[in-house]
Amino acid sequence: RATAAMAATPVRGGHLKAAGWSSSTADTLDPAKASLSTDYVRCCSVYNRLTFLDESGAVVMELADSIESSDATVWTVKLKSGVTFHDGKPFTSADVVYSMMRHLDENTGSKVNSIAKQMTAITAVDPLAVQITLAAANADLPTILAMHHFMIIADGTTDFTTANGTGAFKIEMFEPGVKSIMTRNENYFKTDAAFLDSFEYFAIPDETARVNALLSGDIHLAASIKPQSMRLIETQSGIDLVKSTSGNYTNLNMRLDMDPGDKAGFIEGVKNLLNRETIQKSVMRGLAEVANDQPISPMSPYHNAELKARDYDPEKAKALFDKAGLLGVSIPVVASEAATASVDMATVLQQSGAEIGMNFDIQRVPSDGYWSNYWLKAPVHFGNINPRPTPDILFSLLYDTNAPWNESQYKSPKFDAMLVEARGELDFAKRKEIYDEMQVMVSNEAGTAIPVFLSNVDAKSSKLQGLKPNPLGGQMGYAMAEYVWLDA
Amino acid sequence: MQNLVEIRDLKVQARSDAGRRIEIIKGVSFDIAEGEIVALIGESGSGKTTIALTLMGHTRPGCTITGGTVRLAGRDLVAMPEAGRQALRGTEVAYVPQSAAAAFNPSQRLMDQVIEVAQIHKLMTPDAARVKAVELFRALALPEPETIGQRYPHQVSGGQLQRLAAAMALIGGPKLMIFDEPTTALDVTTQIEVLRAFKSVMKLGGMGGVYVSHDLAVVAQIADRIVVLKGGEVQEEGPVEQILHRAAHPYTRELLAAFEPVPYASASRLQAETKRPILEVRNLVAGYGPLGRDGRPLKVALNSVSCRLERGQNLGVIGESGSGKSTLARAISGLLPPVSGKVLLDAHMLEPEARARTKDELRRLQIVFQLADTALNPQRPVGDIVGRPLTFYHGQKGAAREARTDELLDMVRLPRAMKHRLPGELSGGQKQRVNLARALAAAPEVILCDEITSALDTVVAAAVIELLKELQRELHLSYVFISHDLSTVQAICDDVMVMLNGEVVERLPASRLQGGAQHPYSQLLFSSVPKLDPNWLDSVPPRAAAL
Amino acid sequence: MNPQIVRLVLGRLGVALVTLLIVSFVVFAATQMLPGDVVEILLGQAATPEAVAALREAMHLNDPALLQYGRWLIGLAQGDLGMSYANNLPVAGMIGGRLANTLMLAAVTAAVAVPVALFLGITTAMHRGSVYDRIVTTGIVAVISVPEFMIATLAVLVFAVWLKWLPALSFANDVTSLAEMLRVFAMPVITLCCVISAQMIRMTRAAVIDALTMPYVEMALLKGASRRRMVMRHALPNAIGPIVNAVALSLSYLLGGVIIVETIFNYPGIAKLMVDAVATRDLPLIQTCAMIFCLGYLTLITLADIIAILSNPKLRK
Amino acid sequence: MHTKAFWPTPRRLGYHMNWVGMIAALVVCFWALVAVIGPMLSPYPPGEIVDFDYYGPISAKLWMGSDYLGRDIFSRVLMGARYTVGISLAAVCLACISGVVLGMTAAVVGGWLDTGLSRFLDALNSIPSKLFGLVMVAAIGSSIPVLIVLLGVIYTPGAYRFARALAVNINTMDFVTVARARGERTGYLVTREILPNITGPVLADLGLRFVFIVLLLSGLSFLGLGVQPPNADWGSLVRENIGGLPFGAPAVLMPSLAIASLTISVNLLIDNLPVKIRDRSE
Ligand SMILES: Nc1ncnc2c1ncn2[C@@H]1O[C@H](COP(=O)(O)OP(=O)(O)OP(=O)(O)O)[C@@H](O)[C@H]1O
Ligand SMILES: Nc1ncnc2c1ncn2[C@@H]1O[C@H](COP(=O)(O)OP(=O)(O)OP(=O)(O)O)[C@@H](O)[C@H]1O
Ligand SMILES: [Mg+2]
Ligand SMILES: [Mg+2]
Repeated sequence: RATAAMAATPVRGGHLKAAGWSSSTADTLDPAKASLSTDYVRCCSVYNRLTFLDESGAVVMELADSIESSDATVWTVKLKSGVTFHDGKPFTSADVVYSMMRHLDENTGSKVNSIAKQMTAITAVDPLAVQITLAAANADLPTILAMHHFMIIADGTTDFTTANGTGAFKIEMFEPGVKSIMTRNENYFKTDAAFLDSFEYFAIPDETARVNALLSGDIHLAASIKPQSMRLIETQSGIDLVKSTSGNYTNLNMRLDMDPGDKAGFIEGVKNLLNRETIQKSVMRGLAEVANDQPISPMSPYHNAELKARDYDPEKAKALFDKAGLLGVSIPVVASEAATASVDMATVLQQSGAEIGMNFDIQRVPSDGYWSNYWLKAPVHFGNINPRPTPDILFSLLYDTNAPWNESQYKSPKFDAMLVEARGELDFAKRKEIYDEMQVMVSNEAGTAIPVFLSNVDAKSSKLQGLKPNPLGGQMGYAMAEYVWLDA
Repeated sequence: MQNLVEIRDLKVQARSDAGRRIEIIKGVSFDIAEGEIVALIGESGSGKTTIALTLMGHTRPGCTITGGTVRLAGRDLVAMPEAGRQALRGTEVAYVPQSAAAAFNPSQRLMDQVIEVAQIHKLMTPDAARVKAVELFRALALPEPETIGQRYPHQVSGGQLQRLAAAMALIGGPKLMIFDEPTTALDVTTQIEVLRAFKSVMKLGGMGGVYVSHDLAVVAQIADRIVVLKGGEVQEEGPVEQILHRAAHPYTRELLAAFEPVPYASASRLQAETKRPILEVRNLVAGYGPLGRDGRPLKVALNSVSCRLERGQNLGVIGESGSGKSTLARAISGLLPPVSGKVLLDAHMLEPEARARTKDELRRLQIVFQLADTALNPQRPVGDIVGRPLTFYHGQKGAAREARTDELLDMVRLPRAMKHRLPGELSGGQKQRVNLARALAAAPEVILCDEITSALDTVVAAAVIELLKELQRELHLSYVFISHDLSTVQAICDDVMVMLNGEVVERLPASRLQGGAQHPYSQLLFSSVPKLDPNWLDSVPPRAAAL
Repeated sequence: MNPQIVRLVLGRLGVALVTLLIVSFVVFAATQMLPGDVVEILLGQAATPEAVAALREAMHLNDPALLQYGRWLIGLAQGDLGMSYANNLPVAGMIGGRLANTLMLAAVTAAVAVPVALFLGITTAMHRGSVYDRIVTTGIVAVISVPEFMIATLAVLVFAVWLKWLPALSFANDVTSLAEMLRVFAMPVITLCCVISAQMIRMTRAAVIDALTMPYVEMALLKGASRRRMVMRHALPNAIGPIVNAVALSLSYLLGGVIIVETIFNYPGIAKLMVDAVATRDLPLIQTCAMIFCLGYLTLITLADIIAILSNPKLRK
Repeated sequence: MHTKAFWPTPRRLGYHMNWVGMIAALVVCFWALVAVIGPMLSPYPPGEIVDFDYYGPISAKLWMGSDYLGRDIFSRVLMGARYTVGISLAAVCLACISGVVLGMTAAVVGGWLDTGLSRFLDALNSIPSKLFGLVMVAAIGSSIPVLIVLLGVIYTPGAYRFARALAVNINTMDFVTVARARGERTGYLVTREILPNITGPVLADLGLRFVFIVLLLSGLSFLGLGVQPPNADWGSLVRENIGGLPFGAPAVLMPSLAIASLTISVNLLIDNLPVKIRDRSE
């Protein structure tokens, strides 16, 4: 269509206002500490990574020119030349070494410390080359380096009240918990990017308010819209939706080391009792894909398509609970607004339970403090996991015996060994085979019930162009700032 | 010729609590000639104030004029629209309220309030009004007439305020002045000065006036004619001389009778006097506020007061407002612990604080307060109020308590059925009887009566005094009788003690009150009591010191 | 100045100070009860026990609570509000701008709500029992009865989404002119006015009606004063005490009570800051915010008391 | 004189209430009844998803339409009555009883007790209620007893202030002085002499406080602290369905109407409380 073709030509200029859903006084410009989506969006607009993932999930070089290794253990990263930081300093290997080493320092408080630990040595070979040595072979390093936390900051930076990056935008104003305003970096090394004159980002935690702000024209983009708001948005002209199913999921965690998760049959019973279809249709209004208790999404090339979703089978569940001696026992289930749709999912489970004489006692707790006080701690609780680029990252973060976020305390030496094996395997087919089996293991053995993969929906004004879905999450994997433009 | 005021067949209705309409003024007619002062007299609730207010075309909320005419200088106030009445108020007819203290806005200077009438009706410039006000202050014998207007209402005395209220009424140059019990709240010593001031300005201005009061003696001094009211109807009307000396109506006679003190024969005079007093007070010092460095309170209200009360006798305490009479009663009863001095009951020393006294000591000494309205818990039925001391002191319950309560109500001449009423449903006199019955329930030996008749009208007060006397005979009580009204004290006491500024200035037997007083203040007090003689006011020598 | 007034005013200030001290204790105790370890939040789940222990030591979290309270109190007295746990910035700096925003919103709201409420309160008292009075009093009851998030959302829908007259957000728009400011503040102010003026109107009306029953008002009527004069000159000056008290109580709501309005209009005020601080268990920030609210409340109440004292002619010289 | 029982006859003692008050009383009674028996009448369990449509309209099957998940709003409103009315009532009773008892005691005893209590409760009062609720729920978790106690504590200082001011006035009355002179103890003074004289205003205050508690409860629901799902108070119902507001979905209107009708009725009931009438002028 003609209009689509015309619209596809980027236009320079304009001031973009976009709203995410969470921000706090802990907002930061330190990529190592970034933990909220607003942090990622902000950091993506001011910093660059060595690599990034495009909409198909393929690794694309950004600050790196190439990343190569013969054995997947020692990697050589060649850097782009002629890139400068906002303050004019040229980008060199020292910056990369500094940025990477920070994650290994306990005092930095890096969120990816556990992943970074596999890098045993990071050395500058010459001003435009860095060598990274891993403890064990890992073919995924280029993908790992695409994670938001591994953004490159200038060597020696300690002050993060403002940001000195190589990115498309410069920080003009940053107030934690309030908003940030970025202006275009005229010296940006990518020439066909950074169309906006300036970019303003903040969070509107209240979903209704976020939608209303978009409808009233106060903002151009409202990220992460609830399925229930779609009906309103679809009636409005000039508003588009960008959906992406990216592997984000809300899961029910039943700790295997605690009552009632330690009773044989309970976990399997719950997995059978979860009415995935109702959750997909009623709770998510179709903006979800039914999942089968394992974290690798259908978007991933490693997804095990053989593994079909469990059917809703209350009779079987009832038998299992009965065997476990839990029928009629009140089981507390902790849910919170903090974990997307968890309260509603809990309600669905509770209702199914009520029909077979199972008593799930929902404990909705405030979203603030949820992740530190309840997640990983309560015997039965909900979690919410953001998309990760590789199965390796997912499994090592969530299912390895020593995983920092081992939600159900799943401990399997066989699984751990397979994880290491797959990591060093450079052959895709062989790797997929291992991951396929691991997915079956997790689905059957771990205490994590994953009912559906959630689709993320960003609502935007049709003036805003260039926004595409990305496997790393909404808002183009949070990196939209440099790719989008505003139609006049 | 036309009268200044002509009231014809005036009817006023009020709405009762239940929404029922009741007629409170039932067809009243009378006239006031130019320059004449007419007194409205009658018991409480007889409709005096209501009639006075209709002369301004005003009724209290809930009341409406339902019939008749009120003509002021030929114009009918009833038929007139509200705007017309507004124009008349303050200019043609002005009002001096019963309690000037309540009628002055506490947050405005006196001068501003006095000249407000002139401003509202644009009678003169503010400066001219101020000049006129100062003239009036002078005419009303107010001290510092030039500057008194700069003060706030709380900074002048009650008597001065009452005269300022008159100035406020006079400034508009009205043809008719209405005085609604303007001296009832004042001390006798102050009352005489105020009356004198009113009389002189009225004579000077040649205005007509309505003077509302329940005190015949006061009315006799100032009025030309008297209208006697009862139950919203005119009972009798006539010139002062005629009403005073040839009253025809029985109610008027009752009023006159209540005025004459009944000679008192002590119940115990005849018996052999015991040497041991039932109550003795020695060098009592008490007051209010924090204790100072010298161990005395900030405001000393009783300064070394001593007195004694023989068994079966009555002690009167008299003095002007603020002289410490109530404080004495509170100190004796332990409600206000004295800082020094002793209280002995039957030669036995009492603890200063009521809380520290034994139940029996508390029982033997009871106190009855002036305002029956506040002395009775409005939410509890009479039976409970009277029965509580029975349970508390004597442990009586159930039928025994009921029976005793009935006896007590009989004793104070109340129908037994009153048991089920709440205090709000009783008249003032009835309330005071309940108040008394409660004290009697304790079976006391001494009762401290603090102004128990002051709030009652004369006829009712006389009945209560009679009741007290009877009870004394039956129950061998002793009373400490506090009052500012000389005739009541005379009617019941054996001995009288005169107080001034927290000190006892004189003690003397009641029989020697007339002419026996030595202290100048006592003399002033006794001579200030109005007599039923219309010429009395002019015969008393003016005395500036009372101000 | 009358020494009695000075004594009374000083007394009120003293009382406020004592209350503030008690408040500080209550606030400290309440925040100590919050579960969740700050250090774990700071260092993340993956932190080693040694690192946690070291940080705890460095932050004096192992000291007895009373010692921590004393240290905090002394810091407060010296104007040292401490460092935020969440991002290691000085608390004073984080609060500064937010406090200004809150005060700004409060000031604009007060400037609108107080005159309107006083006007309605006084006029309804003047025409007590009239149709006007009934409409206003019933309207007030209706307005009090609607949850404020409902009022706010409805206002946004009508004025921002459908009519597009006003912006849906208050802060996302830069204020350059007075007209712009009015537009931006309009909706939060409307919502807050609905919330706070109802109580003010009720109290003002009651106070004026009460004053109207005083004998000196009847006296003014008997002097021939008009109804307006009776209310304005005689009733109102004597009702100042209860009215300022009601106003102060209502205005105190504008500091901490506006959390819902701040959330819906995305207005970066101090109430939202405190909610964020609770979420991140940022104790110094929570404590400071709470103290600011209490200080604001006490200031308003004490001010009202002092005005009442000053307006009492019995105490004026 | 015959011994006829002197119970006041209706002509002398009665209660008068105007029609506004009467309608308000009816509505309040209606909701109270619903709170008690409502859940028994509800056609569906409050948590069951009965319809695949959301924000559905009123229909024969769903009397008040469906909510954002397709649950029956009618059942949920019936269920919510129990929480809104129950929690608010319990909290308001708690606040008023403790506030009034403390207030009266402080007024009668005076001295240090009075000063101490007044300062402490003033301090509590100065903390904004929603934020206080937020911190406390974060600290001790949310459950119905916690909510009741929390709301009670939040509104105790107000009730205390109010009751104390009234009691101080009554305390200066002569009948209290008489009781003191008689030697009565504080307990008697408080319960028999003071309490009966302040019940009227205290009841009026209780009603107003009830409204504020209903609203605070819905405010807390807004902040995500409230009743546990699948149950919800009316405030939470409004909150969770607020997305239906643009379509005027019954899911959001019905609970709003329920709140408004309850609070307005309580207010009107207080303003038109029956007056006890004894015709004194006979
Ligand atoms: N607003 C009202 N509603 C009902 N009854 C009223 C009202 N005002 C006055 N009354 C009644 O009207 C009667 C006359 O009252 P009024 O005040 O004129 O009496 P008064 O003679 O001035 O008495 P006092 O000597 O006590 O001042 C009384 O019985 C009183 O109870
Ligand atoms: N509670 C109080 N605090 C401070 N001063 C008081 C208090 N009560 C009374 N006074 C003062 O103590 C003095 C004596 O008061 P008291 O009540 O004993 O007088 P009284 O003779 O009974 O007067 P009245 O005839 O007006 O009843 C007065 O000057 C009064 O102002
Ligand atoms: Mg009268
Ligand atoms: Mg006295």
